[in-house]
Formats: sequence, C-alpha cells, structure tokens
Amino acid sequence: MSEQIKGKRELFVPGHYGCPGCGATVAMKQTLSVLGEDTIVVMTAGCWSSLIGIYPYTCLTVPVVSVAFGATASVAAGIKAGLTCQGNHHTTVLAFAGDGGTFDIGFQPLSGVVERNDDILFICYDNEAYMNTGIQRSSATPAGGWTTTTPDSARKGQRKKNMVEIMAAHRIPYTATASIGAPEDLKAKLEKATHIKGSRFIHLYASCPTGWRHATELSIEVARQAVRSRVFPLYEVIDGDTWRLSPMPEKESVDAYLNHQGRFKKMSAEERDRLQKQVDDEWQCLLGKCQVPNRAG
Amino acid sequence: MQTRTVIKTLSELPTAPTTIGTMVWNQTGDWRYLTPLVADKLAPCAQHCPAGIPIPRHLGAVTRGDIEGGLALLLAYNPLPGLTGRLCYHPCQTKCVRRRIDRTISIQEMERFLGDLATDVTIEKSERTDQRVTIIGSGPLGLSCAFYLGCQGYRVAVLEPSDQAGGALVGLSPGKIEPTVLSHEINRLIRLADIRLETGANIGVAKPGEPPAQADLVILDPTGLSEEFCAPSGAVACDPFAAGSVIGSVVSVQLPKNLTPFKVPMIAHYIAAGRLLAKKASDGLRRKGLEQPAMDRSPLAVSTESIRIERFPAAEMRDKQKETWDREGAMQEAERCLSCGTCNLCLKCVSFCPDASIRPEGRNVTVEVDLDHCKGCGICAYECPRGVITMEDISV
Amino acid sequence: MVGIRFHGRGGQGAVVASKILAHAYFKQGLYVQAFPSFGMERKGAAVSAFVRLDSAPIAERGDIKNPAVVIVLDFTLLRKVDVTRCAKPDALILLNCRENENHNPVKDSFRVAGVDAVKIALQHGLGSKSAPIINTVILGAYARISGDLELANLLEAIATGVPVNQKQNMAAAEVAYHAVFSISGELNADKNRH
Amino acid sequence: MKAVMMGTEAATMAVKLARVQVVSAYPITPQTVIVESLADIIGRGELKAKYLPVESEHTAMSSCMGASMAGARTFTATSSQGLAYMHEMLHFTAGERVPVVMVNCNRAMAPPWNLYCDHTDSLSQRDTGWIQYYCVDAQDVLDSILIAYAVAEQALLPVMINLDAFYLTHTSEPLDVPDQETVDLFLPPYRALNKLDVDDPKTFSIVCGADLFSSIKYKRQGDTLAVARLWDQVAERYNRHFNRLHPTVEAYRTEDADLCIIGIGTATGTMRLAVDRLREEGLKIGSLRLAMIRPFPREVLQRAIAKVKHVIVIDRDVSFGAEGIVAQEVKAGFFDRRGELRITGFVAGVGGNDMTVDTIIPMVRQAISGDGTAVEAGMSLWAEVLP
Repeated sequence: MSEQIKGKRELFVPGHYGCPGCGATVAMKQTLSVLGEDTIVVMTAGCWSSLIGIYPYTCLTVPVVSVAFGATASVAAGIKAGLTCQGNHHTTVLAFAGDGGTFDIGFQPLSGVVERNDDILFICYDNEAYMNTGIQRSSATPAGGWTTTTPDSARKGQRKKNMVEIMAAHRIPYTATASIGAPEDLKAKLEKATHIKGSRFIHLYASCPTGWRHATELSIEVARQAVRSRVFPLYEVIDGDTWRLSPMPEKESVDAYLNHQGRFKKMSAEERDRLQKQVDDEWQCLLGKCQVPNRAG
Repeated sequence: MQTRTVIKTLSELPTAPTTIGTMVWNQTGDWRYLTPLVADKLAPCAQHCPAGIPIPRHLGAVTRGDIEGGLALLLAYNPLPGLTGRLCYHPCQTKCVRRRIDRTISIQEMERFLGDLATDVTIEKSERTDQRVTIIGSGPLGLSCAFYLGCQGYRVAVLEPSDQAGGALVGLSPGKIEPTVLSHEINRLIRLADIRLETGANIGVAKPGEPPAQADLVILDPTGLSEEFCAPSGAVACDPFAAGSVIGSVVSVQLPKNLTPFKVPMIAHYIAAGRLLAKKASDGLRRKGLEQPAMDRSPLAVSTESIRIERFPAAEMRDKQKETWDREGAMQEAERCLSCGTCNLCLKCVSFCPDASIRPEGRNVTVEVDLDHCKGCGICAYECPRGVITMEDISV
Repeated sequence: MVGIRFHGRGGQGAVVASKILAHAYFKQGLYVQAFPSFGMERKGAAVSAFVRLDSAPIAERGDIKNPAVVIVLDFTLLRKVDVTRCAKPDALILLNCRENENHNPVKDSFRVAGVDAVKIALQHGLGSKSAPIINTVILGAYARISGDLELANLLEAIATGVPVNQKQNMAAAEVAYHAVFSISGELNADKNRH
Repeated sequence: MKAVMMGTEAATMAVKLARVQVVSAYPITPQTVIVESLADIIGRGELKAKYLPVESEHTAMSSCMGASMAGARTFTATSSQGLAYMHEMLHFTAGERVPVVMVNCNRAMAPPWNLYCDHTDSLSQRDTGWIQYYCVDAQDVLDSILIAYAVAEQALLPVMINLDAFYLTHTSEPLDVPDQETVDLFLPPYRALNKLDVDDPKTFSIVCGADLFSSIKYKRQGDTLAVARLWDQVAERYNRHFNRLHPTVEAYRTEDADLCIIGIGTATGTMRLAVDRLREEGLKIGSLRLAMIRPFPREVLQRAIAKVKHVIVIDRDVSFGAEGIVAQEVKAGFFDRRGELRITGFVAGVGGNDMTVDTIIPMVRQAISGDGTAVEAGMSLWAEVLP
C-alpha cells in the first residue's frame, strides 16, 4: 500500500508527536492513503487529537476537526448532513476515535448515529486503553491486561467489549475488524466501505508500544500476532446479518502474542489457558456465524 | 523543509482556531537512538553468480514493468545476456531462497528473455576520451572487456582475424545456440558501447617487440585467439581476477587453470573476467594523468536470517512454464523474486512507518529515510522482509 | 380584558378549543391570547385552558384569575373541580350536558347554559363513543350565547384550527349553535340571531 | 400576514423563513412542539432541510456544530436539562466560531422535577460564549431568530434565543409573519468563510499551548463584546425591512424615573403594567427589559437609566450561594455608580409561579420601604416561599 499518490498532496506529513512505533498513527496513515484527499476527519480527545500537532500546525492535510470527547460520531453525522444539504454527496466523512471515544464515552452518540444510518465512516483505532492520559483501563482493555487503573494488584478481570457485534446488532450496512498488521485487508475493507452508503464501522486494531509494553519495532508484529492467534480475528458483517471471514493466516497459540507484551507479564499459566480457551471458543463461534466448516482447530 | 510560519499579531490569528501550516518544521529526528540504514546486500543468487550480477535488481525492474530498465541493469554486469541465458550453468538458481517456499526463480530464462529483446536500451556511459584501446580477438572475454571500456569513454577497437566475430563461440552447434543469437548479441554490444569491430583483420606481428596495433593499450583476448597465436614479446601477463591494475601497453590475459581451455558453460566467468579486466585497464590508463577512481566496495552478503520467508505467501502455481515469455509472463515470474537483500520498493517500510519518514528516493530504485523526522522506532527494519534496512548506532 | 376558562379532560380538545376561540376573536379584530394550563398532558386528567381578549395588546401572562366565561367540556368534572372558582359574579358558564339530566350544579347567581355536545359530536362522527371530541361542538354553542362572537368567524377558525374532519366539525358547531339551552339566568342567545 | 401563533410555532416559522438547512432535534418539554412541527414541515417539503432525529442533546449540539462547520445553516431547540446536557458542546460551538442558532425554552432545573418557567438553565450557560437573547412575546421570537442568524453569521458566534416555558412557548397570540421574499433580502444564504473544506484543508481546534491560547480567547472576547452593538445594527436593518425594532435593551417610561424595575423574558411585559399602575399613584417609576444578557449590553443599559436612583431587579433564577443572576449582572454593570445607586434584588416567579401585577407591586413597595437587611448583605429577597 503506497502513500505515494501521484500529483496529489501528501495527506500525512511528518513532525507529529506520536510515540516512536505508534500504531495509531500507522492506522491513520494507512486509512488516509486509501480514502484520499476528499475526506474530512473528525477526531476526539485521545492520542490522535494530541499527537496531530500543536496549534497552529497540523500533520494532516485533509480538513480535520478535533471535538469533545465522545462527540465524534455526532459531529461527523452533522458534517455529512451539512455537506449533503449543499449538494456534496462525494466527500467521505471519517470519524476517527480511540477505544475510549468509541467503546465508552462515545458509545451513545455512535449508537444513535448508526441506528439512524447516517452516512459516515467510523473507525475506532483500538489500542485497548486510555493511552493519551497514560494507560488507563477502558472497556476495550482485555482481561488479564495491566493498565495504571488495573495495576498488577488488580488486573482487569472483565473481557473486552465486542463492538463489532454491537454494531452488527444495529444492522448497519457494513462493519468489519481490521488490523494495521494486515494493510491489504484494511485497504480492501476501506474500499468496500467507501462504496457503501450509510453507517460503516471499522474496528481497527492499533498496537501501542508505550501502553502494551513491547519493543517499538514490534508494533506491526504484535498486531499480526493478534490476528494469527485469533485474539483479534479479521472479519466483516454486511447488513448486520451476513458474516464473512477475511483471509486469515494459520492459527497459532496465544503465547507469542502474550510473550511480546509486558502488560501480560503477570498472567499465570491458568490465566493463559483460560484466555486460550476463550479465544478458541470465540473463534469457533465466529466460524459458525461465518458458516465456515470447522477448520484450523 | 517547510519553514514555520509564526503568528505574531492578533490580526494574523485566524477567527476560528484553525491551523496555518504543517508540523514539518518539527524535527522529531532528535528523538532517535538507532538509525535505520538502507543498503542493498548481495543476494544468495548473486553471491553465486559467476558474473557477479545483482540479480534481484533487474528482476525488480521487470516486476515493476520496466523491462528495458531491467535489461539495462543486467547489461551493467553482463553485456551478453542472450548467450549466458542459454549457455551458463546457472548456479544462481540452485541458491535461490524462493525454492524454500515453492520453486526457484527462472533466473536464466529471464536473462535470455531480456537478452532477446529487440528494443534498444539506454545505458550509463562516461564522457569520451582520446585514449585508444585495441582488443585483439572477439571472444566473450574480449567483447565484455571492450564493452565496459567503451562505456567508460575509451575509443575501443576489436580486431578479429577471422571472418566472424565471437571467438570460441563461433561454430557451436545450433542445438546449443541459435545461429542468429550470437550476431544479435554482438551487434547490440558494439552499438551500445560505440566499439569499432574489424573482422578479417591482419594482426600478424612483424617483429618481436613491435606492438601489434597503434593504441594506448593493446589487450590480447584468450577466448578470441587460437592457441597458436603467440603473444608478442613485451606483452605483460595479467590475471583479471588478481589484485592490482594493468601495467604496460600490451596485455596478455592469463586465466586461472579452471578456465583454460575455454569451456562453454563457464561463459559467465569469461564475461566477468572481461569486466574486471576493463576495470583494471581503466585504472591503469587513468593513472596517466586522470584522478584516481573511487574504490569499488563490493557489497556485503545478506544473511539468510534476515530473509523472512514466513512473510512471503506461496504464489499460486501456474500450470506450466510458458515456452516463450511475453512481457507479462516475465513480470509474473519476476514478481516471485524475494529480492533478497535488495530493495524492490515493496514499500512495506513506507506503509508501516508511523512517522511518514521513509519514502522512495528520487530515482525510484530504493527508499530513503528522512532523518530529520525519523524517531528510530525500528519498524522499517523489522518489517523489511529482505534485510535491506538495519538499525545502526551511528553515534559510535 | 376578558378572560375565558375551559375545563376538560386530556384528549377532549380543551387546548385546541382555546386556540380556535382566540383565533375567531382575532378575526374580529381583538387582541387575543390562548394558553393551556401548563404541564404534562395525560389523557383523561383534568386540564384547563384559557383565552384572554382585549382591545389593546395584552402584556399579562399566566393564569386568568377572574374569568368572565367558563366552558366545561366534561360534566363529570363538576364533582371534582370548582369550575366557578374566582369567576366573575356574572360569569357565563357553559356546560356540556344532556338537557334532562342536568340538575344545575352551578350556583344560580351565574348565567348557566348547556349543550348536549356528546350527542352532536357522535352524530357528526367526531371521536368515538368512549371518547367523543366535543371541543368544536361546544364552541358552536358558545358562539350563540357569547353575545359578541360571529358564527362565521368561529367556523372559519375551526376550519383552520382542527387538523382533520374540518367539515364535520363545522357542521357540528353549527348544530350546537342552535341546540344550546338555558339552565339559569339570562343568556345573550337571542341577540346573536341574525 | 397576521396570524395567531404560540411562541414555539413562531420559532418554527422563523426557522422556515430563515431557510435553515440542517435541523437537529431531540424532544424535551416544553420545546418538543418545535421539533415536532419542524419534522412535519420538512417532511412535507415546505422546508428543504436535513432533519436529524438525534438521541440526545449532546448529539443535537454536536451535529449542529458539524453541519455548521460544513457550511450549512443549522438550528436546534432544547430546554433546561437538555441545555445542561449540551453544556460541553456549547463551549465547543462558540469556540469553533460556528453560527448555530438555538432556541432554549427556559424551564426550571431539577431536582425536584418541574416543567415551568425559570431562567437558571440558560443563565448558568452564560459563560459558554453564546450570545443570549430573551424574548418577550411571540413576535419577538420570530423576529429575533431571523436577526440572530444575521448576527451569528456575521460575528461567527452562536446565538441562543430564550423563550419562557409556557408563558411564551405555549401561549397563542397574534403576530405579523413576514413574507419570504423580504426575509430573503434581509437574510441571504449562509456563505461560510471558515469551514471544513477539502480544497482548503485546515485542522480545527488542535491542542494549543499557552503561547497563543490567551490570544485566541482574547480575540473571541473582543468579537463577542462587539455583538452588543452589532445586534442593534442588525436589528435596525431588520426594522427598516419589517418596521419592528428588537433592541438589546428596552426601556419603558424611564425618562423621568427615579425608580426602575429590571427583568428578562415575558415578565417584563407585566412589569410595564405594574409601572402604569404605580405611576397612577404618583410614583416616578419605569421598567427596563434586558433582551440580551451575553454580551452584556452595559453601555446601553447605563445610558438608558442614567438618572435612576433605585433599581429593582426581579430574577426568575438564582445562583446558589450568591443571588439572582441578572441582579449580579446589573450590579456589575453599575459598579462605577455604587454609592449613588440602590439595587434591590428579588427572586420570584420560579418554577411555575405566575409573575402578575399583583406580585410585582408588593415587591416594589417592599424595595422602597424595606428594612434593607437582605439588600445590604447583597442578597436577593425571595418571593413565594413558606414563612
């Protein structure tokens, strides 16, 4: 996936304040390289709203507005309405929020917007905690994971909220998971999403070396491992009822995924086994929804 | 580098809190500890190529659809690809890493395809000098040497005593090589390098010690002259594969034992010898008043661990290798090359760089790092599946 | 300033009646104001609505303390609500009741009139037996006894003021106009006959 | 065209005449009728607009902001708790400099729940940067919304038009409806200078350091203060088209007055009746309606009652721990006349108590003769409380 769009401006320029190895910036860069310059981005409080730059400078050369925490989907829907009533039906309105701005505080407006099927593309760049404020638990934090509000003395017990299922339950035209470790798959999904009218939701897995406690060069590898281990399988749901599995690599155990990340350092053997079982069960469940014959154990 | 516009007065401040420029001024490069170094390394195939051809490079050009560019890159190491593509024993293919995934790349077939192209290509040439070199004998060594000297701007004449150029290659059975191929290859070679070829030339030496031709340097080609040919006295023996440059004005090439007498499958060795000899000859000639050329540093071999074959999906096997390749067929085959140690602009590093700090360089043959902004996360090096990028501590 | 107060139950259309009446008087060149008793609207609960009339712009807002007219849309309300509370001593009270069943629950000192609005409403297909809509019907009766409201203006106001069944509402109002009966005191009914 | 309308209907009519392009709607009593009727006229095609039936007031304001930033003329309406729920987005809309116009129906804040008139909801949003205008009647509602769009789009600031719950929202009264052609002359289509534009990409509201933050806010402060004058200029232009004036401050019989009652909203109409009554008794009294609270029209106010010696402010709101909010504003406005001006504050008419002539006159008498203890302590006197 090339960022080089001949004869067009660079949509993402260097000089931003993302941490070295930041997966969220990769997520934006990959996304914009597919969506192109006819895109308006709405972002909310989160890593992106602070790494993008410092007033009066920005690292994105598409129109961007950074709005109140949680208002991403609703502002995006408003922008789309404002464009539509002026006859602009082509510009993609991209709501780009982190897991906190999607799973937690942004949940109500997102649910409202997708229930009304407003014509926006919502991408949640999921780094599984409130990273911008310094690694606090969100409802996207996985069970067993360390954060500063689920410290080693009280690591998170609850499982991660399944946003794609929730979106599918809204019967929206298109929802999918994607990973920065699988850019071709992301590209295919974004291209598909841009050709669909109505609410589109992509749950984009974006690793965070700072918060997940892994080496900066492993950001893409960790994202790939999440897919390989089926911790974060890739699939899409059309109209909330047709589930389709995306191309998936050979299945592996969760060990490699866990071993790279310091946030899982304290997980016991039993916890790992429990996680493996959960992952296996959910994978079987997903295969069932996708009506794929039991494969790859 | 974009300059930073600064708001100095209230009236310059936008009404809404909108930006006026980009963050490019912010040089995040000083966050870096380790620095990505982009450097091509010799692929296993190239390491074992008798002619030392960096094979992934011309395959890369073909992959991108630049077939003529691929030929030009190939000619830079081998001016007779149509011949090697038919005659060479191709040790490159036995070392191909791709065979660990599915099957080896048809490197020789590719060479042949490129050599047989009817179209002409542009090659890099130095400015013309007044220095003259005469090569006696038009075997593969002589022709190769003539080609590279011609490319470096020398006025090169090849004197062939017989009626047909090609030396030891003349008269090979049509089963080994089609009759037209030899002339096609030689014609392109002399045309591109601007060489004067004289067949039926009188090269008899009148007196011992007299040079066989008027030139700044005369080279006697062992692959173009019969064994009966006697080197004139005063000729200096020279092994192209040994160190040092050419001394004297008449050079008699002495090949290592394993290359004598001439063996057809070893053709690439003779071509390499010609190329190396051209280099040595050029070094010797330049000493007469021209500046010393830069040392030709041979690249490092790529380590097999840095080729991450697990990142390359097995390609769908095509039913059968085509008898004759078309451009598309060539591209499909070239695409399969892992390009070990050689940047083939797969742009994975570009796609995965969180800081938009690595991008194709101007000539579009590799990538370059924007060190003003690169934070040194190391993703590019980790993600490069072919070992081109390494993280280096350049502070040492 | 003249104040008119409607008593009804949620769903009977007292609020709409107040608006139609204000509109009808507005057509006659008066300054008007109509408003409901404020709050949550619940079907069946007691509600009231008000109309102020004046020849000058009306600055006052809120509850009408001393109404000159009280219109009661539901006879059963008389048991629960003091419909004549703070009414002017000579106030005109209009009740929705059957002629034979009325026992004049209102003090004799008021001028009291009645109309069988339910019967007329059902005859004209307004609402259902369990929930007849009698607001326009009772306004027809009021026009007759008001002494100052032209029936034509009322009918025009009904035509624009009800969302559906305009013709039936107008016809019912006209029937009620002629069916209003006196219960006590002198009515202005005859003055309005053209 | 003359018509009889409720305040909410007048608001709907204004939205239609303003050719609003995006309406964001969420119900709350007593505003609901506005969003209901807008849904209907948009559904019937009488107004070509996009109607967003959103799931909360926070979203109503967010989507209005988004639509406005895309260059559309937008409208929403709310009340009380809904306004409070929007609070964060009120700061945002003002800060993004988008000309959203909103109707707020002034209703008491819970707890306990109460549906009736009270100004604490909007006055507690004073500091969000919105222009705040308080209507006196249905005509004022219709006209001020049209003026508000013209002001908002010139100043690039959002405007909140406030309607007293029920006293205005649900009270039908006559008004003059301007014709569309003249409104179009007065209010041309919105041409956004500052919008999200793919051909001129900018990032809005990025993180700002201390170096420029105060300058940004200072600039907005200047632009907001200028709206006091701008409103009167636009209102004057409106007056030329429609022959109705809606100034930021409206004084009544104050020329020779020693005493002046000040208030906001519909009660100011009743205050005039009280003034007339008290004038009959020989009292040199006038009244003054503050139509605009933000920006606070300090100069106009000072000029209007320069000779008055005693001001009585009746607040339908309270700032707990302080006093009536309008009283505080008036006091701040007359700070340089302290010592020569007496100011008495009352809190009255909150949560459904009618403000009648009969409730106002006793307050005036109490202010004139009162023991002054509460007044001197800087506290408002409360009406309608248990002994």
